Amino acid sequence: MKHDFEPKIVAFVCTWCTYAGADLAGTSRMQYPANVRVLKFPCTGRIDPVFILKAFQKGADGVLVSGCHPGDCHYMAGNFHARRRFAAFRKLLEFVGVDLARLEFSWVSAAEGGKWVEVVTDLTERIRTMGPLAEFKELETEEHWSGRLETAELKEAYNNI
Amino acid sequence: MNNTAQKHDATPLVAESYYAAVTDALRTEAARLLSEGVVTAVIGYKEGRRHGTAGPAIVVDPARANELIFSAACVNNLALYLTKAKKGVAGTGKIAIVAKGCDLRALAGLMAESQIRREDLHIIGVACAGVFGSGADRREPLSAGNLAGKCRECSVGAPEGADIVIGTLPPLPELSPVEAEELARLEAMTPAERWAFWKENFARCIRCFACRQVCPFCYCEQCLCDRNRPQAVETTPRPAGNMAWHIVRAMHLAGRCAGCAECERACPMDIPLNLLNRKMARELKELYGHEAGLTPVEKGPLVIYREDDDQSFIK
Amino acid sequence: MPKTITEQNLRLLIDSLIKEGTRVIGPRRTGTITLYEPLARGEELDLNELPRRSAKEVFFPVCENILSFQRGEEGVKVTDIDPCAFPETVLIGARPCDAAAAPVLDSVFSWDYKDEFFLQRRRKTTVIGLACTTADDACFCSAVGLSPADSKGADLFLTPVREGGYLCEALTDKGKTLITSHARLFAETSAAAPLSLNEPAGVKLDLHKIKGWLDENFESPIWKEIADRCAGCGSCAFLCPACHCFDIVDEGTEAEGHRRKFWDACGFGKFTDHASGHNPRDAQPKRYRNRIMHKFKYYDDKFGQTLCTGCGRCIRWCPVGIDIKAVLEEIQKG
Amino acid sequence: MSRIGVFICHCGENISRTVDVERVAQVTARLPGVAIALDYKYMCSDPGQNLLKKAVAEHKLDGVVVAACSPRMHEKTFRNAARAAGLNPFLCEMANIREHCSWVHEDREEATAKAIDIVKFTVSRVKKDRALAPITVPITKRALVIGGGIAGIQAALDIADAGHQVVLVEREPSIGGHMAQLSETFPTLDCSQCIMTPKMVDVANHPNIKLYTWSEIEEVSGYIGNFQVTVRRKARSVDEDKCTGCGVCMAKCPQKKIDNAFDRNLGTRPAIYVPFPQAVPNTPVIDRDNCTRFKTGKCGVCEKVCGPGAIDYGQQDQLIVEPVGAIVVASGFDLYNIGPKPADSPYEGYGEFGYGAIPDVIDGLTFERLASASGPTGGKILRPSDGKEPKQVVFIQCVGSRAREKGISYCSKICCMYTAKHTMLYKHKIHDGQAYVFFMDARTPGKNYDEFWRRAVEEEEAVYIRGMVSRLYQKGDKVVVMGSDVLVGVQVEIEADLVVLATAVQARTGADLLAQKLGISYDRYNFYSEAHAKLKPVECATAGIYLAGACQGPKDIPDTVSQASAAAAKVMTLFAKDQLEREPIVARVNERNCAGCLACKKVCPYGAVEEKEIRDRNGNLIKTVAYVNPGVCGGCGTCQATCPSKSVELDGYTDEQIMAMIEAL
Repeated sequence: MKHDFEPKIVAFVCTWCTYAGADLAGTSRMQYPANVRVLKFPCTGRIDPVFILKAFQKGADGVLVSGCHPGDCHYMAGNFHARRRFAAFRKLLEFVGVDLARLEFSWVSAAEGGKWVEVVTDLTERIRTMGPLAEFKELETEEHWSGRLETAELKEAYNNI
Repeated sequence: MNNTAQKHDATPLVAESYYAAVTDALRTEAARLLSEGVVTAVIGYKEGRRHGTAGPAIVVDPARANELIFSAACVNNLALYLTKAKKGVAGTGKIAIVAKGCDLRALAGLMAESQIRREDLHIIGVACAGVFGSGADRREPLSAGNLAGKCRECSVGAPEGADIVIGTLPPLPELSPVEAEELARLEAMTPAERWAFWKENFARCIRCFACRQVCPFCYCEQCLCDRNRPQAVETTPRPAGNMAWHIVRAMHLAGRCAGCAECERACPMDIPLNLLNRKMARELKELYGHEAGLTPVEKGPLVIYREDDDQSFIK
Repeated sequence: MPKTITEQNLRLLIDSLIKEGTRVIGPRRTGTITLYEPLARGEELDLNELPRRSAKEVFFPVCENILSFQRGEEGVKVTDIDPCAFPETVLIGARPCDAAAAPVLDSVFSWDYKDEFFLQRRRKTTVIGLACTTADDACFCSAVGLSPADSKGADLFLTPVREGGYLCEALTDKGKTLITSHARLFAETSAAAPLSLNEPAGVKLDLHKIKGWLDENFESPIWKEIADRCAGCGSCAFLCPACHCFDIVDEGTEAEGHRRKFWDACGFGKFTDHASGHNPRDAQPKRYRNRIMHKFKYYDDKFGQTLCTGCGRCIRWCPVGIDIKAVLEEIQKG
Repeated sequence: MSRIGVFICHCGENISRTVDVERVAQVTARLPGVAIALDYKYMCSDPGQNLLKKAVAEHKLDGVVVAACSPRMHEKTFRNAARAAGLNPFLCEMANIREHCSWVHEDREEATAKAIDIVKFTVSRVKKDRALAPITVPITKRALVIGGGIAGIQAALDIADAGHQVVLVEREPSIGGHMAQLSETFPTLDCSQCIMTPKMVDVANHPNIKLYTWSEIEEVSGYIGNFQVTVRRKARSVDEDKCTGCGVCMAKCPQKKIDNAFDRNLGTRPAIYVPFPQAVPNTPVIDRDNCTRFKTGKCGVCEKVCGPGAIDYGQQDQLIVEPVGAIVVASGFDLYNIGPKPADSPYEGYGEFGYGAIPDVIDGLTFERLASASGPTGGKILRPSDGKEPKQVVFIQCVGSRAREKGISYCSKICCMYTAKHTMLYKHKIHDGQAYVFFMDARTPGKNYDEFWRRAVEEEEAVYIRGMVSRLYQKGDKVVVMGSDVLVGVQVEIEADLVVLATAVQARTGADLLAQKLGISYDRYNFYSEAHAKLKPVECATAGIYLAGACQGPKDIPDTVSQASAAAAKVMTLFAKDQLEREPIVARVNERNCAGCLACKKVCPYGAVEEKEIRDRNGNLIKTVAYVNPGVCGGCGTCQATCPSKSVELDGYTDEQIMAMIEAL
């Protein structure tokens, strides 16, 4: 089925649980939307809020962060630290006006191929209905007024590149 | 300022004689500390050329202790001068520092982050009725009308844990919390409205980094935002980079910010930066019961965890 | 016969310029402050206070693209920005301290390398200056050889008159054209009484004497004394009408990006940081010294001009209360 | 400009069925920095790997992307191939276009587009990859065992038998621990002393074991393979080298009325003593708190009677530094305090059971001493108050355990079995006696355990009453037990001669302090935490430290011995190599930029971050920065995400690599 809008979704996942869970979804031949691009980290503890910000800036319409369930972290506590970090960061994003429906967090274990499919599918479908993340994309193209190119020729030249 | 408050806005919060007395005591203490060799330098305030202004002063000579003052114009958080960002300013040896209650919180935070040691400091606490707001009319004495926003909600007027506390404050009136009200106003907005609010504010940002440079906690030797390999945050003062910079700044200060609001005061573009810090402080208090205090807490809320921390936001 | 324009006609002038396709930039209230910004309507003009930032960004943007690149199937395509295409602009309401800075900057931007990004904007901009009635205790234009009534750098100069409205003095062809092409908005008068201007108080500076001292005192304990407390931000340089340092950076991804020119400040710790890790100005006093030297000695040595118009912005907004006027007075004392 | 090779696998048809691999090769070949992109049917096959190796040489590749299956499948394979071709293996990355693409998407166009994206961002990553060399750490092949109970003894003997030096540190004057106090052990009822003492003697005589009794751990520094352990040898006041263990001093000591803690204070001992006759070493220690000489300076009998002149009143505590490569923690357990709540205890206590106030209410370990042939009663079960044989004994289970309201919610695991054993021992010694047991459930998972319990109930006639006891009180010379039988639904009242409480096993008092010295983590009850509940049950999160016995949680003897041997095996595995080699995915500190806030140290789950002082050439301190010990770092990267200036970077997952991927999306 084709949709009007296919969002770009970036998933930051830990290698031990969620990446393996996504592998399991693969070996089990489960199907899910092809919108997600998975970046592998050793641990959710390694995932810096700046990466999420950067992903939004570089055109992601949705971001998923996923790792081991509490207590299952390969590194014992990385996901516990990540949990606090992201609890705080999402509040900050919300405060500057980012719709938190675009940012999903989940625990997906190596055994939860089905949950991976569900999380990715739900997020993709939700963002399909929300449409593109216009705010960051607009911001990327905006210039300070003093450096703005106002004339038609310049705009055209600019648009051509 | 709202009109109902206008009536007693101009009522002085403390008598001028209060500042004269504190200044005298401060000079005496500074001269004693320097001449007895207790400290090698005193970081305090001195008067500015213009009326109603003051700035940081580093005094090493007891004979110059009489340049020190304390007044409602002593806005700066001097903890800045003890950090790596201002390496070598105060020299070596034990340093005395003049600290208002709000500055003491920053000192406590810096101690917890291994940046300064209590035993290297002689803290001269000053009981403070508040300081002038930026852009406030300084021809009049300090009043509710020209008081800085942060001071309206101050709970640490009389510092604790200092080596000496100078001054005893008269009872101060309860003032409406304008910053908290502004925070509530923003929180009541839709995400789109908040985005518009910050976008407009950040659009003015010219990346002078005054907010960063005056922050006692921005003592990194290499700011993430000055790095170009990789470039985590665009260095150029365009709307995109500005938004990223202010988000990163707020995140890096979350759980560490002492609430001195120097960032907001220093901002020449009047961006309400302390709103971000206050928001994060409030969230961390609600989530983890953390509050910036007057005593060092070894581990801040974002370098510690509990196994049963809230995870209702995680699927 | 001198021309006048009423307050209302001044705003109509803006409206008709905009209608003609001219970009009009003037003081405008934004948030809690006033900035020079493009005006959408005449009524947006707000001349009540000195804008927080100077007018230099009309010629020297906070940030601008100078080229763009994109990697395509056939390799990398580079598109230069053509400065000739910059829009016709009228800058209205520039105070003497702002207007006077532009000709000073012409020297450096047209010296060995002709910076067309700056020069084209200068050529395409008509400056309507405004005599200043709002001096405060940070202002010191008259201490550096200007005055609230100085029309240097303006094509057309407005002086408020007691009856309301402004006396208009066309100083250049650009200014004259502006009047003649909108003649109906101007009136002729023989007896308009200019408002008394508020001359900044305080010690006059002897810039020659100051330069003399600077010539001799590259090494002096005064630099540490003044600038140890400098927090190292760029607010002084960024608010200054004459500071013109910039940096150039490539931003973007492997696939596409832009080369951008944007404001830099000598107060920043990284300003002269070398790739080797060595920094010749490794402490704030050295950086502050450079600021003073550049303004009152180097620029004078090279172009016979001073890089300061006494607007007082750096004094007003320095987070740690460094007062360039006080510093200069100190230097003047020797 | 990079020279990256992209190798796209069809995986038979597993990938090529849904992904247009030729198109992926065409598109990615044009990516900046890609020198060659080719596809092949089975990239992991020998011909496929040879293709890669050949291309590395021919095209002088400085990076390789293999677009195939999950890296969890074949990353090692291809990294080895890259190494064989002369490329650093860490410059080879996998793009997972099978599990994450061809197998989960049906639409060929979408899957192909996604595969191209995956290869694209992986290429961007490889360009920022750095060659990494494996990290090697030298290993000191000596082990420290903390605790000389059965766990420590077993671990020490196993390691020593494997030919490695062991330092065994015991806090008490003798090794033996709790097991030495037991009478007979379930489920076989063999005599504890009989199976224990030979092992103790083996320890004493083993050429590879250095035994420090009456000693404690003062400080631990270093890391896996390279610990420095400072042991405090408390002043024994007896020269171990001179003492022959003849025992004359103990016999002649005028101060004999000291409660014997080994016998649960049922008997007394002199001020110079060994805890029990079979003590190892058989060298007495002077209890300075109770010795007249030390209290008043007025005695000196032991010194006079000691033939070899071993008594040394002036002996001082000694600090000895022992370098070791691995540590086995076997510090054991304490019993729940059932008396009134001490001020400093987190637990409530059982004031309602009158322990301490009613002399004939005792705990299980005291019962062990009563039943022990070497105990204060010579193995006769006599009640403490008047020395009479108790004819009715009530045993109460789960005292402290599984009692959330008292502060402990866990099951102490051993009590069901030892109470069953107690009823049997009692029945064997007092044939006309009757044992009653109040219990919640009988938990008997273990080989021959349920059979043992059934024997107690069915053959030895112990009366098991399912229910709780609400109160105990003294009535004449009886102890009245008031409880309920929940199965029948009636109140039960028994006039007992003796009540035995099965008290909870809890962590040693001070276990947290030892953990802090060792840098290992512990749970809310102060039991030490294993690295993984299932797969790393004897390892600590801190590399090189292993757990054995009840310090990790309640355990019976068979489990304790198993775990001790497992810990020993882990130590031996470590010692099997001369150097520890590990994947170089570790964090490194940029000392120039580090501001020394030590947030990294605070979040590091491994305790791998240390403080390091940077000094100028004159020795003046410039600043203190963080240092990551590569031998200890686990490679999670939490430090880097926490560091505001990113002055600590995780090799293999640097910001540059990650940002490159995000930008390429």
